[in-house]
Amino acid sequence: MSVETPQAQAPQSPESPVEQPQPSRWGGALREMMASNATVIVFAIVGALLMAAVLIAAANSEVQRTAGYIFARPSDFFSAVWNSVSSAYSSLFRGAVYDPQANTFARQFKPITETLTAATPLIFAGLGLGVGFRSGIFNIGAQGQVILGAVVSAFFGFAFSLPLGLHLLVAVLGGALAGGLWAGIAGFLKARFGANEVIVTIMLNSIAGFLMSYLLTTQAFMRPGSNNPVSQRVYDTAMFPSLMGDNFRLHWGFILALVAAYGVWWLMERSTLGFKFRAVGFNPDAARTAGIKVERMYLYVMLLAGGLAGMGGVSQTLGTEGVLQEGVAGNIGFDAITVALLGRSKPVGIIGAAILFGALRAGSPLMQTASGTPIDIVQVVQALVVLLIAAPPLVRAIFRLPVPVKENAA
Amino acid sequence: GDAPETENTTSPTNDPSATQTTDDAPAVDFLGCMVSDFGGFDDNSFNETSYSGLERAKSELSIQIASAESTDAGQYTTNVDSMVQQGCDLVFNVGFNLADATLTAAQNNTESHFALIDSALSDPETFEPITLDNVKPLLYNTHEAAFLAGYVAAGTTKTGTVATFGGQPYPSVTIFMDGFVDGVAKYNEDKGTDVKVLGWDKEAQSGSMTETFDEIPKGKELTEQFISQGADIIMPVAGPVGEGAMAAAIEHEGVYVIGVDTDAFDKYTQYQDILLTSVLKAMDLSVFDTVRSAKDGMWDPTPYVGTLENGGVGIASYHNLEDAVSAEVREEVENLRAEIIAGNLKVESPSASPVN
Amino acid sequence: MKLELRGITKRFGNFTANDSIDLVVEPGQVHALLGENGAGKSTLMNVIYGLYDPDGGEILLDDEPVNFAGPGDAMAAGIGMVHQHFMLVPVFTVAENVILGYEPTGKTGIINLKEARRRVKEISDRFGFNIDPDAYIEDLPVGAQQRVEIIKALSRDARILILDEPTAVLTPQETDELIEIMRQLKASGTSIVFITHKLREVKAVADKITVIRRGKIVGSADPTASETELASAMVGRAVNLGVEKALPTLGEVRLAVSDLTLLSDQGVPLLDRVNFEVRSGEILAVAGVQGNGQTELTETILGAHPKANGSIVLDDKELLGRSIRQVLDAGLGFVPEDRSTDGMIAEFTIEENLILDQHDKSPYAKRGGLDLAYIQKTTEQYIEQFDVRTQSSKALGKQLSGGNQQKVVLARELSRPLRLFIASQPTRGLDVGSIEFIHKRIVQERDHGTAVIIVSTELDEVVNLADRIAVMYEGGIIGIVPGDTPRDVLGLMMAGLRYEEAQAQALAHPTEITGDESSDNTLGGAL
Amino acid sequence: MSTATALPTSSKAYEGNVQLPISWRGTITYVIIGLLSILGFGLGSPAGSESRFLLSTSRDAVQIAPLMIPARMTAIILGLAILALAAYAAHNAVNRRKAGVWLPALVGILGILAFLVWSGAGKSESVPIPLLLSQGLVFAVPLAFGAMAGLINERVGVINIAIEGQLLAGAFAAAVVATLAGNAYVALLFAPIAGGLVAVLLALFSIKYRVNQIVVGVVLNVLVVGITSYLFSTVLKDNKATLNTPPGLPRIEIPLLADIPVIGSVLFNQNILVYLMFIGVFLLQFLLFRSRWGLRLRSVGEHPKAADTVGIKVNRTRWINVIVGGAVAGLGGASFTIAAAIGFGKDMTAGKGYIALAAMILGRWNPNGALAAAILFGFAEALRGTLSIIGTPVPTHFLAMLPYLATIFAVAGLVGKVRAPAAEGVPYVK
Ligand SMILES: Nc1ncnc2c1ncn2[C@@H]1O[C@H](COP(=O)(O)OP(=O)(O)OP(=O)(O)O)[C@@H](O)[C@H]1O
Ligand SMILES: Nc1ncnc2c1ncn2[C@@H]1O[C@H](COP(=O)(O)OP(=O)(O)OP(=O)(O)O)[C@@H](O)[C@H]1O
Ligand SMILES: [Mg+2]
Ligand SMILES: [Mg+2]
Repeated sequence: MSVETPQAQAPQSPESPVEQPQPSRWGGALREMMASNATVIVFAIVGALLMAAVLIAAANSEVQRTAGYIFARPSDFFSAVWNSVSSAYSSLFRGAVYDPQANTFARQFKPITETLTAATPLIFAGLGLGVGFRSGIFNIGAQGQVILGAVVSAFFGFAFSLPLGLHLLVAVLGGALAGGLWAGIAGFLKARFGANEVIVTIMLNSIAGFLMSYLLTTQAFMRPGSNNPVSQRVYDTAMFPSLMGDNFRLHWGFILALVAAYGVWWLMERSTLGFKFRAVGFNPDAARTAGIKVERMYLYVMLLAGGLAGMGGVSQTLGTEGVLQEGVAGNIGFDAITVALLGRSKPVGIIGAAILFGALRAGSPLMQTASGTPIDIVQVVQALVVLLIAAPPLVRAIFRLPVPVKENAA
Repeated sequence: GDAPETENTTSPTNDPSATQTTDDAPAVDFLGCMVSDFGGFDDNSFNETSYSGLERAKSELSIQIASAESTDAGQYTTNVDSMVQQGCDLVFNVGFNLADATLTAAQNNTESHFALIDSALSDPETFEPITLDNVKPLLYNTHEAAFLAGYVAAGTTKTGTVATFGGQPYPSVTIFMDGFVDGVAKYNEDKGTDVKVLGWDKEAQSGSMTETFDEIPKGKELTEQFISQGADIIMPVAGPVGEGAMAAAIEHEGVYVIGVDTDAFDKYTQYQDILLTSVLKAMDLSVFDTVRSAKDGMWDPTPYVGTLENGGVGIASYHNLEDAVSAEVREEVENLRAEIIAGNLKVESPSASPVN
Repeated sequence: MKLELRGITKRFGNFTANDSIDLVVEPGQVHALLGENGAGKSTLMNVIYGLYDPDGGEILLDDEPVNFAGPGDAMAAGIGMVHQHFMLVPVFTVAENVILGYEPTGKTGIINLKEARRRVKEISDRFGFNIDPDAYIEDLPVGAQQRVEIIKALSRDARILILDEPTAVLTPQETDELIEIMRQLKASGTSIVFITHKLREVKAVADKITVIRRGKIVGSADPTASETELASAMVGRAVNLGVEKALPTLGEVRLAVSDLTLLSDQGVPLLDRVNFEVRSGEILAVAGVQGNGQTELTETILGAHPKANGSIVLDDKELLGRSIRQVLDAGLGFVPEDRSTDGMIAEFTIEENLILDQHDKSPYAKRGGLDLAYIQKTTEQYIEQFDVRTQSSKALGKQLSGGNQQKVVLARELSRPLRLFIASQPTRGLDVGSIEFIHKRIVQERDHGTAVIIVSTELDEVVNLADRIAVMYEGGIIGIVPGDTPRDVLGLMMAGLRYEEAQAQALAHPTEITGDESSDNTLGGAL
Repeated sequence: MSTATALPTSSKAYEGNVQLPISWRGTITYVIIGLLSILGFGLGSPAGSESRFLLSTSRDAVQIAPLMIPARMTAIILGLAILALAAYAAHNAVNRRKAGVWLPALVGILGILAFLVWSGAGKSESVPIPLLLSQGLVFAVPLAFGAMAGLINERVGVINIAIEGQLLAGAFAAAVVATLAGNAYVALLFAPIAGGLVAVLLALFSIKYRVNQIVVGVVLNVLVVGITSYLFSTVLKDNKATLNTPPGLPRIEIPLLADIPVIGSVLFNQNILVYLMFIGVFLLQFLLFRSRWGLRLRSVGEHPKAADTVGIKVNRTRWINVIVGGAVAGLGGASFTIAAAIGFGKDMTAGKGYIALAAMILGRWNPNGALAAAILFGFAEALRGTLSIIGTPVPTHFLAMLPYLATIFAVAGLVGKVRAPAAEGVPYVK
């Protein structure tokens, strides 16, 4: 399977010549702003929220009830629609960014930290996938790698007592290594036998899930005296320190994710190894002719990608949750595919996309509970947001935004 | 008619589903909430049954309700927390998976009340059972009821082989299977028969699992395999996947299915002729009762344990298959029930909660 | 059919590729289009063929204005086109490619393969092509693929045939055959637009010549004009069509290849006991019809076929069994045959392409990181030195024209001290100006004492550059002959004859173009 | 490295003394399997124990008595047969010949038989051979349809990650329509429409708006799960009897053929979807390579520009076939519900779309190959059920890994490098 080369479609606006006839300075500036990427993203989110509003309203029982006599008293209907939509979105905002209704200052700002907390594993896993995509490897296996990272880091976290600092280090490295080796299986099979990494990683995802379920039924993982498939709590010495005090769940894993993003940026843009990765990703034939060992690069890329995805699991067990249980990896590995591709496989883009996903995730409980929007509709809203952000031409068409100069050259 | 709108913006009354109450009874100022585990409220199993208890409380006690479904483990904490933020008077958390989240939330919000379904609290460090004044565990000796079902199955099988399978090897699943196996063993012991149970080995705590609660056809395929091994009564403990077992059974003459959690007879109308009985786990009842006491100001954190005695667990009637079960077996089941209630007969399962 | 263009303009963004072009192709005329790389020839043809919408102007067929929504319309109107970059599906058979788009089917939609084969055979026989309808395109040598393209166009009864650089990949014999076909078509009334960079061919077949530069028509010429005149009209300056080179100063034996054998996965020999030596300061040209082992020979020396047998000794060091990395480090400079797949990375910038095989070596890299400032500085030097036409060193490889891409590859490979330099098809598809430059650089490298191997199907190039010529046939070297061996002898050797036989036969039947030792190949000729 | 060079046209006999190295990979694998059969399965079975093999199901017209097989001896004989095949493979290798796929297939079958003999050794439960085969087919149905959908799409140049969503939409539509109509066959018309609707979105975003096709696919899956789950919770759950109690597709017994012992009922007493799967696969295989539709479709997926230059409308071809693919997947989705009269359940496809994708690749983008891969997967799945019932010391989670491990083994050991359609995933821009 070939992945669209991310660089090829990256916007190339900076050097666009300004030979356009300029009606007025302000008109030109406005036009330029409306054509910019940031504007498109804003409009994409607005557009998605508008579309989703229809669903939210339709799912609302009050709206359904008033629709029954819409012709008799349309105002009831419209106010019901307005109520349902505005309460859904205000609660999404309150859950993901800032909650003016909360009673303490810390509580008011907690939502944005929750967003960042939820974004952390996505940044890690997205970075891993991004490295793979840019190196021509379509790794669908982040989910399995996240699971392995979670399993091993949690195990190191509760099975051993080690001094503060060292314990965290060992557990983190253990998790990253486990994710890396798990991905390394696919890398090795691809390098050695030419086995398609898409199949192998899909299969390894399922196998990792079963492996975790199995381990959670063993005495080594379960809590003494309990039969529940929930592991013991990770010792505090192995937990990421909280970033903003005990009232917030945001932990140092987030900072580590940002550091990893910088590291990946440096690796891919500045280092000789990253140069090799990119060369292999764009054109393995030319890379081989230039003396780069392509197969070995596949292995390295998978080890690295798996290590990063494994860190996604680590940040769950050693940062956010503190235990290993079914579903601790959630959907991180699959969401990360979208995060990585939405972020065009570049670290900054991945951080942005991960925060978007984090916000949608952090906002969804309040959206469910405070506005009664079913969780399934919340998922649909998320899907719409992603689709529209990924389709700037559609957004431009809907909102009649100007097309940037470069694009009509195609 | 129109429902009166409360103009209170700080309380969660802008929640339309919460404010919407029956026309004749004004809403009571009590907010009952529930957080599901990752199965969601449509799991055909404990989440769903528990939620129906809350819904009943809404309609019969006129309380307001709110709920949050979790789609994965990462949402337990946030969902419970967001319930607390909503000002819930009582939060039900469904399933052992939410035990940690419940403990943390309860310790941080001592004024809020919680109920934890299917699990007790234990100290995460020392693993000792602990109790909190604001958490009420709701537990079920499901194995007692499953024991009776196993006995019925053993007494009814014509082939001498019965079977059970689970969705995942969780304690809340295997507790059914343990009881079932013991029930059959009891029958064999009493009658000197050799009825065999396929699909679960209680000693080894291992057996047949579909490994999914979603993929219904898997239940059908596994059941066909049991049938080909001679089984004629099957108890699936796999949520929606149980429907697959019924779909397989109905294709074979004389093969029956035993439902779990609630009376399958009411839910699966097209399979009423092959539903032998159901192992009931009345979470709806205990949820409803817990809400009622709490609403009436009689909060009591003592763990509730559903037993045959208090009707928290039980087996359903045989409905259309009354005749398939011999009168003798029916009577013996009643006796066994009495013995268990009286404490003369101990039914055990490693998956039973350590509280009792 | 008569084709007329009036004021055709085509823009890509702000760039005008065709600027008000007027052109008339009379029925039964062979109209040659000349122009340097990137002049806008292919663009113009794509406009005629309906692939591009023109931004201005109109197209007339037999004096009727036409409007094509797509190539389907153009084909229906009787226009056929052989594209510069083959438009063949590699995993299809010849027959499938030929019928694609107008398949012979019954009501069921099932393809009548017999009819499909018949169509191929009919044209193939008419022009003596010898093409197997059931062969897969990817298995065919490029010359055969070219013929498939022509069959494709002709099988639809094209009245106007556009041939965009059809000879770039053909051997001299094949070119002769193609020119003969063009004559036949012309005789039957087909109009032909013929694009090529090889002036010799233009003179041999064209009735009229139009020269395009930077998207505009800059003039027309008669076939009688000299090649030098045509060349300078194309490029806009005087061009030296020959190669200025002194006698070689031969040094020690640099490269010794002995008994080199390579088997395919099926056990068929791709290289069959190849033996030769190259000395320092010498250019050995390897000639041969494509598919006779030249590619494998260069790739094996590079280290891409570790399973080969025999020995490759460079400076007393055995290369066989070493990795490509090690071979490059031993002092090999390598220009691969296909620059777009093997030579450069289209999505990399010029800077990145220029350090492709040296990126982790000292001046470019420090402690695992790239020294970007240094890389940019050197790249700019090379752009200057090799006259790469680009706006910036940060331009992507794919934004360069073919000639400029080739210059980047050469700049990279020649930018370090070499012991051996191997270049395959170094000037394929390039205009005369670029060829002149590249040849000069290769000779310079030889004069620095490097051993040089040039692989080319272009006999002009072989003859111009070579000190000695090795002719390959069916995986082996059929003879190593002096650099001044006549073209027709080489051509015959490429068909499998030994040197003596070839000499004898060449005397008996001189061929047309290949034998035409054009006199106006003046050294340093200026207008 | 380019491999453009064609083999020399004349097949000149090669007289050199260099030979290709001998490839021992196959031989070694077979020897290992053979030894495993003898030492592991043969000597691993208790001495004197027997395995009980069922050769007919209760439904079969011809009832064959269960076969009691002396476990140890049978496994050893099977192992020896595998070793003999290994010797044959070695002979081939030395002569640098390649045997067809039948060799690994046969070794695989013999190895699995030895394994089954060992698993059933000394157990009172039996190994139900026809049931295993027939369930393998049933499990394969959605996978095969999904894989066909995937390969129609990818062969036309559009990556279809949304198979999962299309299956789910098909399952949903089939359940509801069959219930409403009281007839499962009617649902066979509507399930493809549901799948096709999902495909319309895929086409719109990936062809028209050129969104990364993988993003679209993944997101569409989320969308379909969300919408069907929402409808399930709000509408279907409370109206199960009227909306979600689909009748099943009856078994259609093909006279005479269905009476063939052992495989008769496996192949010829199934519901129409199983037959449609076979017909669909063979028809698609034929049409893809022999019809105008197939030729154009493949040309667009391999070299869209070349297709464009001969007047084929690239994007229109893509639109049509993306929707056709979606419809095929939708039809396959119907098997989740109406094949067995099962009501729709949330997320009931449980990742089968991704497995279908893997089957497609494993089958090298060929319908026949994809079907074989789907059956392999289905059989492994069915086998898992039997093993869990017979009782093995292997924990159930590891049994559950069986189909996935088998697939990895197949792709690494048997298939190796595969080539995707060249233009897949790349939007066509003139
Ligand atoms: N798709 C495109 N997008 C942008 N610019 C293009 C595109 N195609 C061609 N051009 C521009 O049009 C010019 C003419 O290109 P064209 O391919 O017609 O040259 P040519 O004369 O055929 O060259 P050559 O002799 O090398 O084949 C190029 O210089 C290039 O800048
Ligand atoms: N996408 C593009 N954007 C900007 N400039 C381009 C682009 N494509 C081509 N060019 C410019 O077009 C010119 C020539 O491109 P073109 O593709 O015509 O090459 P060419 O000479 O035809 O190559 P070839 O010999 O391989 O046919 C170059 O000057 C290059 O800078
Ligand atoms: Mg051109
Ligand atoms: Mg060109």
